[in-house]
Amino acid sequence: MSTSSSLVPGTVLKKYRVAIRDALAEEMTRDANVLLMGQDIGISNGLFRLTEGLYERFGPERVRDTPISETATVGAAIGLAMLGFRPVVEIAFSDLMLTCFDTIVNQLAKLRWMFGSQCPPLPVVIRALTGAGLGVGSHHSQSLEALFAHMPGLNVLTPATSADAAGLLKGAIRSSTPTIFLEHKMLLRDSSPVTPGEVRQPGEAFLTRTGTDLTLVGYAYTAKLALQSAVELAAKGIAAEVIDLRSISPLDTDTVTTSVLKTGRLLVIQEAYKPFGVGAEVIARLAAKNLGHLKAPMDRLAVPFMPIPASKALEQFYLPSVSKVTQRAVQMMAA
Amino acid sequence: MSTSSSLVPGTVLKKYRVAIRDALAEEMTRDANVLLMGQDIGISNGLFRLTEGLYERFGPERVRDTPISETATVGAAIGLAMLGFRPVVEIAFSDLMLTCFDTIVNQLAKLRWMFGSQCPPLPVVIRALTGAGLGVGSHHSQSLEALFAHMPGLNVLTPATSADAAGLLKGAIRSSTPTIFLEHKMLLRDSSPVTPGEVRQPGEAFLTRTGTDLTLVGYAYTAKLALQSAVELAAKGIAAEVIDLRSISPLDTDTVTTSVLKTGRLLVIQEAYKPFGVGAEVIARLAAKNLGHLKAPMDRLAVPFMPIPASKALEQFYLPSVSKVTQRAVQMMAA
Amino acid sequence: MNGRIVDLFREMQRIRIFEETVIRLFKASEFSGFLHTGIGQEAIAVGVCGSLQAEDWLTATHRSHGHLLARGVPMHLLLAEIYGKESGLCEGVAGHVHVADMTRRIVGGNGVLGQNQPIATGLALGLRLRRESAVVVSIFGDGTANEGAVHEAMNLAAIWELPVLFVCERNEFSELSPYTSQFKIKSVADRAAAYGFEGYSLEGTDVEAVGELVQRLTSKMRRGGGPALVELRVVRWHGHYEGDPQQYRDAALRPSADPLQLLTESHPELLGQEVRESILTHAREEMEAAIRFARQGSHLDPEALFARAADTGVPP
Amino acid sequence: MNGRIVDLFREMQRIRIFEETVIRLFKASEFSGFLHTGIGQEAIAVGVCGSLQAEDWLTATHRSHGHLLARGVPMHLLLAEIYGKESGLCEGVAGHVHVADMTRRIVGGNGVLGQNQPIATGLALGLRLRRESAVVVSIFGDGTANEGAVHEAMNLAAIWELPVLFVCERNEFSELSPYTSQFKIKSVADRAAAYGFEGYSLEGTDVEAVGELVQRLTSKMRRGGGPALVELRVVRWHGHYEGDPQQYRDAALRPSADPLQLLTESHPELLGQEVRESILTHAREEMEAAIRFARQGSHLDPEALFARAADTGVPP
Ligand SMILES: Cc1ncc(C[n+]2csc(CCOP(=O)(O)OP(=O)(O)O)c2C)c(N)n1
Ligand SMILES: Cc1ncc(C[n+]2csc(CCOP(=O)(O)OP(=O)(O)O)c2C)c(N)n1
Ligand SMILES: [Mg+2]
Ligand SMILES: [Mg+2]
Repeated sequence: MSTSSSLVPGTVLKKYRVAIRDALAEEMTRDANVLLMGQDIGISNGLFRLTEGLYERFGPERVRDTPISETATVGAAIGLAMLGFRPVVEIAFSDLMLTCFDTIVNQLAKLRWMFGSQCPPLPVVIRALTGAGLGVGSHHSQSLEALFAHMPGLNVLTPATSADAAGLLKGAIRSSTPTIFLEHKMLLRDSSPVTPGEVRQPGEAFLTRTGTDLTLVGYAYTAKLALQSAVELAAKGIAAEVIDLRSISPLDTDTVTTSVLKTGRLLVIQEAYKPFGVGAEVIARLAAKNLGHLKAPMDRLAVPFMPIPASKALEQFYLPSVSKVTQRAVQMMAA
Repeated sequence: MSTSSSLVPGTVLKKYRVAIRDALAEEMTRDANVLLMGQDIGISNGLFRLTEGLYERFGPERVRDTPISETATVGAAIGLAMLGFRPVVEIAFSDLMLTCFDTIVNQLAKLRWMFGSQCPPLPVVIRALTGAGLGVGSHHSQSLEALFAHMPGLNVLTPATSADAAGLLKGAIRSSTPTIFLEHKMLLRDSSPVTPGEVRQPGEAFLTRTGTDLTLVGYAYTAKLALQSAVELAAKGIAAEVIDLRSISPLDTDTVTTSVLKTGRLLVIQEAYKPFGVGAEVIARLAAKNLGHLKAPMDRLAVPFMPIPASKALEQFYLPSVSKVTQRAVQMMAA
Repeated sequence: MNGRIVDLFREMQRIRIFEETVIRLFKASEFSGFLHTGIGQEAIAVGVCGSLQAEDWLTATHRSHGHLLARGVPMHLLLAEIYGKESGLCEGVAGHVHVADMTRRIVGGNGVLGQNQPIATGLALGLRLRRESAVVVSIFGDGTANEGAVHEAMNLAAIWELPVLFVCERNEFSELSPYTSQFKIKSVADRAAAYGFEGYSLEGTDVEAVGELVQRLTSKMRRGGGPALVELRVVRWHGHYEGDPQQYRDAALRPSADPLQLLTESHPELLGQEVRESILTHAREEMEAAIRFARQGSHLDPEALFARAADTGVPP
Repeated sequence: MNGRIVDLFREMQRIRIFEETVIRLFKASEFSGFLHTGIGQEAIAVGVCGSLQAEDWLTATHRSHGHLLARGVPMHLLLAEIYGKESGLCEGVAGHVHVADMTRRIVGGNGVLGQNQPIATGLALGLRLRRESAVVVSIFGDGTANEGAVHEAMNLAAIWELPVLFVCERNEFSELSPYTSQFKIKSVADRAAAYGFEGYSLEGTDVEAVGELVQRLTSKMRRGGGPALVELRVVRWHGHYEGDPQQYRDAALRPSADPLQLLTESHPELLGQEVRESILTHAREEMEAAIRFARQGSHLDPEALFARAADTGVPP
């Protein structure tokens, strides 16, 4: 998430949006079985321009516009995968994945397990825009990763940087596990360094800042918030360690455990609804370990348990923010 | 869950299945706005005979067969509720609710919040059969309460006894909050006492057995397992306290906290997939409190993270059982 | 009857002014979010909604300003909602895409395409169970017709013989894709026969013809008839959302005729310049007042969201 | 040609014996779960599946024994799956409702009605992208036609001109409800026109007629044609599941004619008593061997489930 101009050699600065587009292009070039499907992703480049230029480059057979039929689209991707294709489906808002939820979690996620090895892997990737911040209300702003991560058979990825957007997407396309790939709307224009060609595997959290006083855990947009809050906290003399989960399923809590053993304090920040969410799972996993005495109870910062209001002012009130993270961290230090 | 014949005066022994049917009948008699909708619930009495006799009693307008169109059915229930009706929808297998998941969690759960007080309450109850044990495989056996409980705007209830099946269902029908009411297939024939006419509210866990050594938390079928295990444990000299959550949203963790403060050990038992499930939420809530030193890490017993196998032998291996609970409890005591 | 023509013109003019103005305000960043307008599609809104009775129900779309205004919603309440203000129809909580006015029996837009059609069938069933003669009009775009939910709703309406008029606002685009990429059939009205009711297809620029058809079909329903489907054909004037570069747009597909001009041409005697100017002036005045109202209002006290949640049964 | 008639009879007889036998075994509690049989519907299974090529794909239903057997699945592998044994097609993990045999290009049943039709369109798209001339046959029950997923799939197949033959196995019941409670239209085949392809309705008891129609339609598809829909009409012989008391059943709705008897009557010269008895004996022998095989097999080692999960990419 750094916008520093002192780039590590061999890396290039890229917008998150462009990193995704380029990763798609690279995988399509590498493997003729990769193809894209989604509403208006062809000549129109997608609602958020995430497939810009790909239609011209790869043509209508591999960059395929679909009608407003999410169930049929994801189902068709399953059929294609059965024949050896690697379909990448774009759904412009992750909220809309609930219209084809059965197809994702009962079909895509389960069929190979049910049929056994007679069925090839079903390497479908479903890319969807996640998160709030645009003032577009309750049906276009949700963070639904926990719904997918609760169900077996899917990887669920939530990149916060361009490198993860590119690397994890490439990994997902090559993986034999179906993947839900959630791209945060408010990160699309962020620039950060990418190592061209790099492929990243799911299931590894990333320590984005070291510290000794408390551990802040985020993912997607809240990974950015956590890092920004750590800067504020440093100014207050609090050394926060920050972890970007990156992958919600599989979920790497070892990295979190190591950190909390050091800091003795854990705050998980999520933009999603709090109950049964990522924070709950992280904390339950840590609670099951013998972590000894913690300096403060492990806790979660999330949105109020209600839908997302459309009004920009209300949305800002509703969402986690740097200052809310900082405030809560300060409270935890005082506890 | 007791089948004891020494009934408390004023209670009657009823099968869980019959308790549900009778509660429906009572509410329909009390309030002409209550009506039932679902596949084959009319003259056929429902696939599990849960509406037996209601069609003859209340006629086709109030006991309405629907086509195989779950989305339209739940959507229609929303429209009816907008006009003041109190529709109770039956979906024979909770797994199939994923075909109308958007309608439930984006529409039913949210619309009144989005529109505000100009919109009347939408007191739709969706009853669905939950749980495994019949050997009917990955698409007809899941426990999906966490998916609904993660989303704001719904009560999610999981009765384990006839009294809760009846009382909570009556409460749900009268409530202004939409409710997901999950009836466990393996409890349908269990008989236990019911106080006629009793209405129960969501959000209260129930202490079903007192003990001092460890707290077993279950709900629906696992509440029964926990109680049975407590008997086994007592024979081994371990005094387990048992809590039946009954309500997953709202979730009463105060009762659990009080118990764990006493016992120092917590095991949450769920038939659902483990990550992001009920155990995670219960433990995360307790972890956020200052419970002091626990005698053992709080933990969860759930199914392996994979779909449910059809073969009866594999299903038994897969599911939680009394002996698995007992074994884990013994381990926790030794830890 | 003559008054009716002037009324139709007035309502279309109100919508036109409203859409032109919100576009300008949006460009000036007076509010955020997406903006979908129905500019050029005024004859559908007015022809359909103008033919309804107060006791009828309407489900609208994500492009619903026209539907709401034509059903009698004052501009200021709608605009305040778009501005996200407490004084808006839904106190700024629902927003532009989902705005509803249930006091006027408008279920409103829906952020999830296709989800309003099942709700419409439930409303219609409820009306029948209450032995009321009101009807439900359920509007959806051409692209939305391919959602599974629409299919299920149409079949339900058919088998239960419910008074639902399904209105397909066919503007030749589904977001950024043309009709021909979404359909093999010539007309969405051909879908009706798949359920056993009647389908009609009509130019959506002739407000009188639209109104007459809707009148005829709804009065059959009021007497106990079942559903019908009407496709109303226009060609979208602007982009899917305001700001849409529309590079996908085939230049040969010209925006459809201006319904205000068409009505003026058919009734020059009733819609002389003076009449039109007076209507325009009134519309502008309503609009100006609406802008003042919307700007002036404040946002809902965020704490009130919790009260709303408790009130609407969202558990803590 | 003459051989073909005998083949058709033989395949139907295999299915009949299989269904009769599993019903008996189910009543004897040899296996658990639900049991849906297609007894009486053999002409659909054999007419449709018998007309396919090895390279074609099939998606079946929750009532799929006939479909699988007619596509060449040996009885013992299917029965072992129903018994939940490791030697079954899916090692007992999928079970009766979901059984698949992808080595024979059968995606199998699906526990969620309507979900196989979208998958069928994807298979068909893949075949076209690979420039193969194979086709996909996607069978579903009449009740299933009202799922939204089926609608979306049919439209997708239409607009992309995919080689999918949608086969509606109309047996007059959707679980415990009659066709008339689910449809206002006379024939499910009427749905085809809603997407822009052709629909056909035919008695599902005449195996030769079914086969001829399927042959004709699939050969058009092999040459680049788009989808078609065929409704095949029978009347369910047994309950929805074995043990169904069927108190809902209108006594006037008699089970449809026996397709084995019909074929025998049309070809007495080819299907004399001796021929039929020999076929029956062979079918019984295959069945007996299948029972021994299924009984003898053991359950998958439960620990192998974890290996399966890892292998199929289910994360831990
Ligand atoms: C289920 C669903 N899929 C996709 C979208 C994104 N989306 C919003 S409007 C729109 C286009 C709708 O086209 P149409 O129904 O023709 O209505 P129009 O915009 O032309 O009025 C799309 C695809 C959505 N909101 N919901
Ligand atoms: C989405 C969904 N809804 C409901 C069910 C329950 N169910 C299983 S089979 C069946 C009846 C299907 O009827 P039809 O499609 O006519 O097939 P048939 O059983 O007659 O062969 C139903 C309702 C299901 N499995 N999936
Ligand atoms: Mg359109
Ligand atoms: Mg049927």
